Amino acid sequence: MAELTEAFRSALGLIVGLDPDLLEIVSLSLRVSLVALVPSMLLGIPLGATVAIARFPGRGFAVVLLNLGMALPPVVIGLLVYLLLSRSGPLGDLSLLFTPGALVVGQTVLVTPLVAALSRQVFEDHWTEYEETLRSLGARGARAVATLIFEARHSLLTVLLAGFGRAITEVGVAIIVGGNINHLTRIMTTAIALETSRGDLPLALGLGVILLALSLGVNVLALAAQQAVRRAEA
Amino acid sequence: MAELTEAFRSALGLIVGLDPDLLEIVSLSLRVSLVALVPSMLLGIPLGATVAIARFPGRGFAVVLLNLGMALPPVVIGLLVYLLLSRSGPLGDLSLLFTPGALVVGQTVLVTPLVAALSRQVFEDHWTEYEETLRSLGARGARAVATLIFEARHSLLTVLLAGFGRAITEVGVAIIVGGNINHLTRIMTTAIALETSRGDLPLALGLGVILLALSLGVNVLALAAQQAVRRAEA
Amino acid sequence: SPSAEAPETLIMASTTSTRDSGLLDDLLPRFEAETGIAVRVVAVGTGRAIDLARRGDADVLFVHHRPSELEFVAEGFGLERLPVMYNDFVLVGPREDPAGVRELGDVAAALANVAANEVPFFSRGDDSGTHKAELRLWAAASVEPSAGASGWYRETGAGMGATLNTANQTPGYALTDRGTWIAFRNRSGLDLLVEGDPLLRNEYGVVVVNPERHPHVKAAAGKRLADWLTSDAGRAAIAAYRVGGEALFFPIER
Amino acid sequence: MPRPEASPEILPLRVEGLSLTLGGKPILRDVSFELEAGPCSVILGPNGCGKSMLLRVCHGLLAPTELLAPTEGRVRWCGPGAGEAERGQAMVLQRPVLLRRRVAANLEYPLRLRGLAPNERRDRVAVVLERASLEALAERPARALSVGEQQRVAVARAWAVEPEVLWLDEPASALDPGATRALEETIRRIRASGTKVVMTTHDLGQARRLADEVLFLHRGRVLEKTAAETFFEEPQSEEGRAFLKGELLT
Amino acid sequence: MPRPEASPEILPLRVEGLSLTLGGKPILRDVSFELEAGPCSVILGPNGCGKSMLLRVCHGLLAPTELLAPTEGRVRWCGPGAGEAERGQAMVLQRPVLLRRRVAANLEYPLRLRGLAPNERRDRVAVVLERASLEALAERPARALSVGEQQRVAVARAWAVEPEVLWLDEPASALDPGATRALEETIRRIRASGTKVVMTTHDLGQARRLADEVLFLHRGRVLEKTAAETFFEEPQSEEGRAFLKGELLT
Ligand SMILES: Nc1ncnc2c1ncn2[C@@H]1O[C@H](COP(=O)(O)OP(=O)(O)OP(=O)(O)O)[C@@H](O)[C@H]1O
Ligand SMILES: Nc1ncnc2c1ncn2[C@@H]1O[C@H](COP(=O)(O)OP(=O)(O)OP(=O)(O)O)[C@@H](O)[C@H]1O
Ligand SMILES: [Mg+2]
Ligand SMILES: [Mg+2]
Repeated sequence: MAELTEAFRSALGLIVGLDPDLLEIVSLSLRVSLVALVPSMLLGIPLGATVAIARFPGRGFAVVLLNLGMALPPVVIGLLVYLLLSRSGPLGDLSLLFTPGALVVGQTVLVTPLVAALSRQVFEDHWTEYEETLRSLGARGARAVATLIFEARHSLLTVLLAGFGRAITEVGVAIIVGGNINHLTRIMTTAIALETSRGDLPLALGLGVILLALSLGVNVLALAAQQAVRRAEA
Repeated sequence: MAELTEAFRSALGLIVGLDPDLLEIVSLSLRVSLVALVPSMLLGIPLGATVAIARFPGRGFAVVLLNLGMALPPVVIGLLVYLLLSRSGPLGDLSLLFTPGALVVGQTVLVTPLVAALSRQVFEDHWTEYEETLRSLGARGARAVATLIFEARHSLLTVLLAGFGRAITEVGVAIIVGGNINHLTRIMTTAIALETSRGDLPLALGLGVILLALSLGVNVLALAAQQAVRRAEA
Repeated sequence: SPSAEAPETLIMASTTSTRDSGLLDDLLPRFEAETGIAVRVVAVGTGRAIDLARRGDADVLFVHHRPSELEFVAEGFGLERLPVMYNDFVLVGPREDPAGVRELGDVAAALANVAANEVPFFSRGDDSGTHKAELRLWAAASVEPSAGASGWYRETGAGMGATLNTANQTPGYALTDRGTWIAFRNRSGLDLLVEGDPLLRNEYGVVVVNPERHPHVKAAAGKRLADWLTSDAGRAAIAAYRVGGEALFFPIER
Repeated sequence: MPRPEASPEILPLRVEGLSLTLGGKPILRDVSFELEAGPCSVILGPNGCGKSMLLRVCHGLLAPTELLAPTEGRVRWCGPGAGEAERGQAMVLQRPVLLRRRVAANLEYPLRLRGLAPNERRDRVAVVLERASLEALAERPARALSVGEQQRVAVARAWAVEPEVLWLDEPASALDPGATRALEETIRRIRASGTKVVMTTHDLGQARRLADEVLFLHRGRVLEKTAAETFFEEPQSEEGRAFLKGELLT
Repeated sequence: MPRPEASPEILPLRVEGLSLTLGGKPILRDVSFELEAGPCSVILGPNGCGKSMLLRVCHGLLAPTELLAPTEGRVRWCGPGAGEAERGQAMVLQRPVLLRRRVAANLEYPLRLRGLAPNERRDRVAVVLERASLEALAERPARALSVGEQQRVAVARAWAVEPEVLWLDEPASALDPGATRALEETIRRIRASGTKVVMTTHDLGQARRLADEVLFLHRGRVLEKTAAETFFEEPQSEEGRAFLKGELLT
């Protein structure tokens, strides 16, 4: 597998050379995925918590639906968002299609169900412990959800990292709604797909290595932040 | 968005017509992803449990690596598996490339890190409760892991469903190592990608609807099984 | 965000072959330098590219399947189809050439040989311009290939690059446009076997999307692009574009 | 703290024909009694007789399987998993759960839920910390306290809201002798101030010291509900006698 | 059950200069003592004085921050999170954790870990269920038991392996009077059979009934280690006296 050596060499070359195109792509990837994580969290975590906590008829079905959200194919999400943002679609007037904004929308739609489904399980595990106490103290509805989010904060970090991982590695949605336009909507994964289709496997792998390094950086930062919070709390 | 109506109509048409090509694709998708889930579980869950339980130097780093596994881009995994299985690659003699076997290998490599990372969090949450008891009772190593898997079995279901979701919706790996060859390695997601590139969005969406229905079936079955076990235990 | 964009930007729906060959990266900056109009390329399959233009998500269509382009104009979605350039398709296959088609020169005969020997042939099977041209060539060879699980005729349902990757691995034959072939980097086991047959001509046309269908379309700027591509300057740039010393595309005389 | 307007009067709490079944197993069977404002009621009974479940139902954490119609509406519960307990009540669970924050923040939490202003909360927390002798622990993370310390915080948290009814499920089970004495003193003071205390304990000495009336539970049934003196002098039931002698097994 | 060959002798357990710091807070400070086979040692002290942590360190669940060299190796711990406690020991935690399975399976679990054959296990579980009067609960899911019932199961589970040393952290805190009496009886029998019992309790009556010797802990220091009689008659320390009178607060 001489390609691997070559891949690392080309990755290194790109990094050392501080290729401006590469920097542009890397920074766009990072910005889009981190920005998309915000609405995904703000929507997904309360949704997961609500389904975990609330008891209502058809709750089992809601759990199934939430889990099903994890099985939404990116290509299908991409198509739906495309139809939404297309000039002839309901949000066509926003002119978002083939812009970074479309990437953010697409990744948000992709990541929110994952965050909701995974956080539901985290909340359910914590709820068994907290339910009686919170109800007895009089915490209901949004208040109970907020408390549970705070109590489960360390476990939720993994959920967020899973969401970030899904966003940053995603390619189907990005190609359909972003269009992989050079200098505008080209991100790491679509660039990798492009090099793959060009048959330049070492370069594709090299970009993959850089993407991994990027994710590594985000993960290390997140874990360091968690450790710092833990220490401050102890 | 008249396409949505048309998409449902075309999905219905395909289902009602019991299109043999469709049946072939659906059954291959399901078989590949369910088969790939087995090694992913057998590898990912013990791995996640070990990192959650064991205390060793560099454990924090192992956690980061595990989380990083969730940020492995499918295209990169696809390329690596491709290089591995390619005729000039180390496993070339198996002649697996562009066969359903390659799909299973690719999805396994894709899903195992996700299962490992998510189950690590599940185990860590449970371990805070069980650690002292299990250590006091004398459960160490594999034994402690096995016990913890059993104790956390209900929470692990969500992890498995996340793994299944990632496998069944994945397209990047499948195209690279499977080749989307008609009647051989064409699965739901690659078929959807194909219809998309043909510009037949309603058909692509229709296939997406069928894929979702498939996942719904798997999710409902899994939840029903869980309920049955819960009832039997109570 | 849209407000931050330069006022003059065009979206061009095109095929992967033009992008992957690097031609557009060479042409469009020249156009921008001359006119101040930036062009953003969305490179997808021909079918998808036409669908994009049909919905008004692109201002200009630049693909290589003449009948579809004409139909697009006939339906009122496009203003006018201008022929821009051509290159050719080539038949590539295993270096060992088990079907013995090397230097046959006659693509129909070559395909007939492939079918007769039942050597794997990889079709894109995605209704792309290349796929449609391939079907046309099979018809010329009087072969009706059908895809079966174990058959020699295999539809990859993927882009040109992916199809070439597959052909390189298996190995097998495939039809590709010359641009993609020359730019393709992973062809260790493949050779160019048949070229030069007039049947293999591959023509590219440009169509500006009709602003009567989609009022937001930047038809004036699109028109300038179409005109530039078919102007002397544009044709000179196309003719001058080389990869590894080889010309990939040839401008069509007006 | 003025009681919130919305808080309905809880007492007297009349329970009639209450049954509770969990997992197909009858836990409480046709229980009827009335709790009046005033006396400290102590629920006694062997392990597993249903004391904790009875407190949960009365507090509103569990819905009874059956409850005779005429008194429905007096016991307010919210169905399993839904809603919250009635305002004007507070409970200390047998295994208290503290929130992952400092002790002072744990005490502040229910006050915030009841809408007290920040400075009111601060003042009240200071008072509660002092009353419960928890000043030294105020800034400690609550989850890293010893079991007994956690129990003391839980009692203080329940008490902080000045409830009309205070349900205490073995509140002294992890307390040292000094803390137990202080808690008993507190309970006496609470009762004197008009708060109704309903508690369980396995410490018969403590029961004697605190109880005004005793509910004796056995296998999910209330076998006796009498004045404390009567119960400790001459229990009415065979089981009550055996229980007092420490002879009742099961 | 024959003791496994590999099990080293634990007693006498000599601890010298043991200190424990958690989260920057000194929990145990320069503790030294020796536990011999035979007498039942009861650790007394107010909430938060470090009883549970001392038991954990001795049992091997927590690594001490410091331990004087000469005796190192006598206390065998495994570092936080690593390894398991020594064979030949068993402990009942102050808040016992049962496994999500039936009561009988909970009792069987440590036996399986010790490699007993299935029929041996079955026989021993039957014996333990009977000794602990838990037959009626054998098939119940352990997590759905009352707190007291769970504590009884935890004690039975620890006892099932017939340890050389049994560490009990307030084993009767949730037990009813009858169960408490039965547990005390059992502890006396265990001690007679040669098992070393080291326990904590907040019930001074219980301490008097069971203790042969008392370790009195205060703020992480062992202030007294004397024969039980001496401690209860005339405690050596000011704090001990206050504690016995229920006057020691903190
Ligand atoms: N993880 C921790 N970090 C910091 N301090 C801790 C931690 N765990 C326990 N402590 C403190 O250590 C001290 C001793 O705790 P321990 O549980 O041993 O007390 P104890 O004597 O058993 O009390 P109790 O009678 O309440 O059971 C307490 O003050 C407690 O707050
Ligand atoms: N979820 C459940 N499913 C089935 N049975 C349960 C469940 N929870 C509790 N029980 C049973 O209900 C009975 C009463 O439990 P409860 O906790 O009220 O007992 P208790 O009187 O408080 O005992 P203790 O003195 O041990 O605290 C017990 O036999 C217990 O095993
Ligand atoms: Mg109870
Ligand atoms: Mg303790």
